Amino acid sequence: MVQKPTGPGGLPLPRTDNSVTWAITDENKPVKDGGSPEPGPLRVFNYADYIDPATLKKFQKEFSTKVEVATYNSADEAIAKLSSGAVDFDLIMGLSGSNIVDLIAHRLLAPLNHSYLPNLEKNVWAELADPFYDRGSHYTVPYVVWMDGIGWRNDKVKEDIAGMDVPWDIFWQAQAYRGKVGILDDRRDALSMPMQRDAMHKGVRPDLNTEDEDVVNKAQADLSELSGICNPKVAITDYQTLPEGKTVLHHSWSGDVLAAAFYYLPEGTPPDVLSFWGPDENGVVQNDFFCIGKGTKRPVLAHSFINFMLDEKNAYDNFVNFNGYVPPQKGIDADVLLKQDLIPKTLESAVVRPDQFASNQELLQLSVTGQRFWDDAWSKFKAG
Amino acid sequence: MSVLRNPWGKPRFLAVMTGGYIIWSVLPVLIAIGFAFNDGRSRTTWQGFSTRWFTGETGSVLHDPALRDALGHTLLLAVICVAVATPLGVALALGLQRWRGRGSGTVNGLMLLPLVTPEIVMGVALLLLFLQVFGGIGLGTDAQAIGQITFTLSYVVVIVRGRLVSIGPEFEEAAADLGAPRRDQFFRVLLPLLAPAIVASAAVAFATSIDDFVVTQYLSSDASTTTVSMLLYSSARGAPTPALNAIATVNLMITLLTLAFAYLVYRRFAGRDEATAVATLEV
Amino acid sequence: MDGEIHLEELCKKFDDFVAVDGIDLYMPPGEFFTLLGPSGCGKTTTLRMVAGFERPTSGRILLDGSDVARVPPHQRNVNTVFQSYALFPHLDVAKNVAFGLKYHKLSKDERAKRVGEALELVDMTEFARRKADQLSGGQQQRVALARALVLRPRVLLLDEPLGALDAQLRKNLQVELKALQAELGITFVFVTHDQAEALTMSDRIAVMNGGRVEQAASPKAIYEEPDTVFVADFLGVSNLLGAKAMGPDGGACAVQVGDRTLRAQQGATEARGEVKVMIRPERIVVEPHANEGEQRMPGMVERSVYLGGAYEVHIRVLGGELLKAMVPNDGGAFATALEPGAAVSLHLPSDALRVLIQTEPEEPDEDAVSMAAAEAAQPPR
Amino acid sequence: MSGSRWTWRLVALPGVAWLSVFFLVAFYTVLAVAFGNQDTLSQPVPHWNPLDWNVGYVSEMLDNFWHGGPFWTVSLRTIQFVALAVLLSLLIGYPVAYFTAMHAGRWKGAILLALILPLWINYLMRMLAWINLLAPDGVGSDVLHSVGIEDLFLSIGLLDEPGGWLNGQPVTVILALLYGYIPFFILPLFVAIDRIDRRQIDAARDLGASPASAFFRVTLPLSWAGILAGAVLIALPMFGDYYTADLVSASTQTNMIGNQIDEFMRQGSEKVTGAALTLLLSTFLLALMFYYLRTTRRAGTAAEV
Repeated sequence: MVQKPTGPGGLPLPRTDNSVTWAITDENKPVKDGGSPEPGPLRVFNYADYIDPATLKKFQKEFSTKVEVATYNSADEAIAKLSSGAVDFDLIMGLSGSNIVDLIAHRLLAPLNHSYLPNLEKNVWAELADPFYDRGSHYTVPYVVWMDGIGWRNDKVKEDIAGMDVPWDIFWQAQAYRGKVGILDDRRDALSMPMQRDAMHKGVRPDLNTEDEDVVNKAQADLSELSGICNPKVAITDYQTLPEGKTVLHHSWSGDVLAAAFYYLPEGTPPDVLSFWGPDENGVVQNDFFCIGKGTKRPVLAHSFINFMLDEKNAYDNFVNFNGYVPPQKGIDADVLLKQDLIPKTLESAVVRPDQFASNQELLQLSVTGQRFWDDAWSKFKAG
Repeated sequence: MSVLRNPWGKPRFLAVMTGGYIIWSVLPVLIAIGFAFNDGRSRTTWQGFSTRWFTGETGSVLHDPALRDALGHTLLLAVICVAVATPLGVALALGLQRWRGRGSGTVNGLMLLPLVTPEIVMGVALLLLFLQVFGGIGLGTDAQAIGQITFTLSYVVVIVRGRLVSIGPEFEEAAADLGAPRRDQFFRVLLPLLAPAIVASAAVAFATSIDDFVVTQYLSSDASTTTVSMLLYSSARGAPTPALNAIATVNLMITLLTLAFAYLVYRRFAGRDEATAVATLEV
Repeated sequence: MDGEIHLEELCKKFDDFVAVDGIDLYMPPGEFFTLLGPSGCGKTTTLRMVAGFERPTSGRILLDGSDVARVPPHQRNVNTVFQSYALFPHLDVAKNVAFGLKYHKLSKDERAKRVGEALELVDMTEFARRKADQLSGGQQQRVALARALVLRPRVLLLDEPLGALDAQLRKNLQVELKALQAELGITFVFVTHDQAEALTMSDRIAVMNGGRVEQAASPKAIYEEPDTVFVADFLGVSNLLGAKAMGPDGGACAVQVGDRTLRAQQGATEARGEVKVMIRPERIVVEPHANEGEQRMPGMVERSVYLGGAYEVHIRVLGGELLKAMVPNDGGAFATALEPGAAVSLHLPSDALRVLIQTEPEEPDEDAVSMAAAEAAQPPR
Repeated sequence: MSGSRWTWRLVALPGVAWLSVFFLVAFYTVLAVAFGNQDTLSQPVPHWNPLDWNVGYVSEMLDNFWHGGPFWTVSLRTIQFVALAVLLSLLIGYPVAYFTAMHAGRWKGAILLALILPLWINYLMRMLAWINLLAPDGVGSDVLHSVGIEDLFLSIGLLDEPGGWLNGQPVTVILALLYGYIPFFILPLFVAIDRIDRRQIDAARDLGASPASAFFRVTLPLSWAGILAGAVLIALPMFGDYYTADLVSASTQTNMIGNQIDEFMRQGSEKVTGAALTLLLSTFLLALMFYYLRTTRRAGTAAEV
């Protein structure tokens, strides 16, 4: 049997072929059944601009409580702050499978009591109601899913990107769009992009959680090559810069491009100038989850919030009115949205399908050594 | 004879250059202020005058919770910073001025160091301090206030000491000579004489706190500890609305009013030259 | 009588620098007592010790018999008029004057009355509501005086209070200040580096140098009967000649200057060996070259400076020393004939010649010397 | 003045204690972290005792420098950017300071006010102003286009494409640094020039110097301390700047040393590397500072900062 690399604190690293059940220990037990929601305020830690204020308002009204949302700008920042012990929240949202081992290792989470979460089984995609990174959903419940792809302005970029053999190649042919190209400011997403490109050329399935230093360095070299070709910005503000035309070609999260169409388009710009392409297989998909902070004093209220967000109507409203990231709900897919004329055809592929989710890969937590390869490569790329 | 002294040819060239420089340095800000009053969403195309980004129903400084809270937090930090840094700095200035002999030189150097330390170095040092040593304080408002106090303290000391030097010891001696005990020498004479400098240093501390970015950002914990500067930084790269210009404008007005007030107080009591010296102190 | 000061073995060191080097002084009550000396001589430090601003390193300060050396300034019944006046800029004139009265148990009316009297005394009543920085230098000086006097001190200390004023105002105030002291009858201790001022105002002068008192006596005695070379040199223009004393000679001292032997009746007539002989320029009589004989020396005019009422004539005598003599401008032809190169004879009357034993182990520092020289350049009044 | 010497030390104590804890101890924490280690959760484990110091991370970084690794690239770029920005500050700032001090006449007060004003405008707001102006449809872009500067920059390769000022151009970052910091350069320079006794220049002219030679032999040397003070004053914070490059460019081609530190410290999980880099930057700046102090002291003109 091959020795599997371990992650922070010697914990196992979940993979699709190595699912993990996180133990519920005696010293950290889920809240008892049958409680009623505690008085607020509910203190939530979330990505900036990642939940619809109207949804929040509705929850506050329904539960006659207050919600205080604190935000972070990157998962690294959130983990750093949470693990420092300097901050403390009832509910944490926006983190993903690539953070789960950190969260468990630092003992930041309280286990869930599913009796408060009837919507989980009722509405959520089956594979995410019992995900491999947290079997039995002991600690996490999915919020939204997305994939990495290419967002572009089809009024400015003339190439038929979706029709290319290897659409990722567009970045290496983007001389014409120099200065108006963006790469996601996230080491894992950014470095996995040239890995996917390589694999697509070779027709193989890449390991996007590789710990092979050579593969990581090759990806860095490819990415650095872009500097000379199109001098990309390294940013996660594509949901603002694409609609404004400040960038025309962006390595994007699918949700950001939908958000751009829903919310950020300047007056007079039609939504169908935005296009998105994402791979059907061997690309990056990810999902965020809700979890409950270990130190919470309002566990029932926090569960209530999760269940509220898993309600189909609430999830849908939050998705189309603001967020743009697809909730993994059985009742929501691209066809529904197209029919309701909510999104243009050009953005159809930004709505992640369950089959896509299954055949792409999640970016997952690496071992400490593996992480260092990626960190070093990233700092080298960032140094220009 | 001034023409003869001038090696650049006619001073007219210098005058044009100076005028050009001033336009270059101030005009962009004036334009940015102007766009705070734009009726449309654009920050580059003028669409008519409006105060909607200041007081409008949605997305304005007054009604957008993110903007309003950022402004509120900025002011909160500034008030804490002034309330702590001023008395602490005044005491340190007095102590340093009177404490002759061993140790005072070292302390003086220590006091000046924050003035020449790049902010990122201070930000990193304080961040690590609060993560590794003072986990109990943690990041957030307390840490931000402490960080700001640490470097505004030096400004207070420099201003108050400058005034102390120009006052000299003879007023206290005169008070003592006339029978005033220690306490009265301080409260009836020295403190009133120092008052303009204390007001000025408080204003400088206030303005410095309001405009601080790096240390405040490094020591922030979450959105509730976002200041106007942080908001400007995180939004400027994207596609913000003129509300961002509006909040920057409000910020600027608060700073300038504070400083103008301090300048007038100082000038009234301590003369124009010293007042100008204080106004340029950020150098 | 109140206001009597004894300084005993008073010393003050600042780190390694000895500012006041064990002085003994008696300042009688009700007198105008002046501490005179070049800058850095220790006079201000002495005054500040009396006021209480400096703590003596050793020695005693007896104020009416009790040692106050360790008493803080606000508990001493002495008050000071500062060199820069130190009027409180945030208070008006009346409040400045009333400042110290707060520490005396007085009714409000009494307090107002005392302030009124004090302002009247210095003729500043009409300026009561002015801020200190709206006053001229002379007015500030008066207010500072009123502020100190209103407390009815036993001793008033004045630290060069006229230093910042122009010459004319200064002269007027000298007279006023002296009159005021006479009227009040309290002890004034006055510090100055201006010998003319000291001579004009004082009842008694202590000349200080290098942290020590060189001589303490009446102005007349100080000027006419200096004990030391320094005092002689510091007060007015003096001619000091190196000489060899050969012992008493019938109430006088025979001194050899160059190849001449002169008789000197003043000073240390008992002395033998190396001494200085001093004579004031106005006591030298310049005579035609032909005059020879007792107490006379030949010389040659090097310069003649027209001073209006007199000529100051610089004459090089045999042996190389340069003497200054005053020749009255009496309209006669002799005075005008004293051009460079003219040969003359100097008459040095024996009752004007003073023998001084050179005691100073060290020369005063250069600044002090040049300052003293500058002061000395003014003829005494 | 009387009073025990301990009284004043006591009065100074709270301030001294504050600075000791939040400046000295904070800085020592950087040392302890940089010479410390990481736990299995990638969190720093500071080594407080200097005897236990682990030089691994620092030496790794130095190694990276010597062998032309990314830190070398970034440092070199940072030095270039700062040097150019300081040089441009001098070229623009000297005539302005000189005019204000020597020739402004009755306008002096007003000009001085205009020179001081930017010091008190939020730095980020001033950057925000330029971002708006330099956007492809911004007023600044139009002006630069119509006065031909855009063409000039395009032709010498400082700009990639018309209107592309915000496309990640090094020149934009340098100009933004210049814009951001030049007021801090001009003021000390103004003070230095203003302090020059005009009679000294008159004397030089009287002794036969031409206007130019009077300037180069008298005025310039006398303002040298001000130039140096201003240069140090803006160079120090520029070396730690990360926000300017990030705001006006965000390209990897313009990242400065501050961006690397920010990346490690605030974004990423490599705090130990970040601390080591901070330490190296501080050491470099401290050396710069000492060099400056030595130069000015030798010149007998310890500039007031």
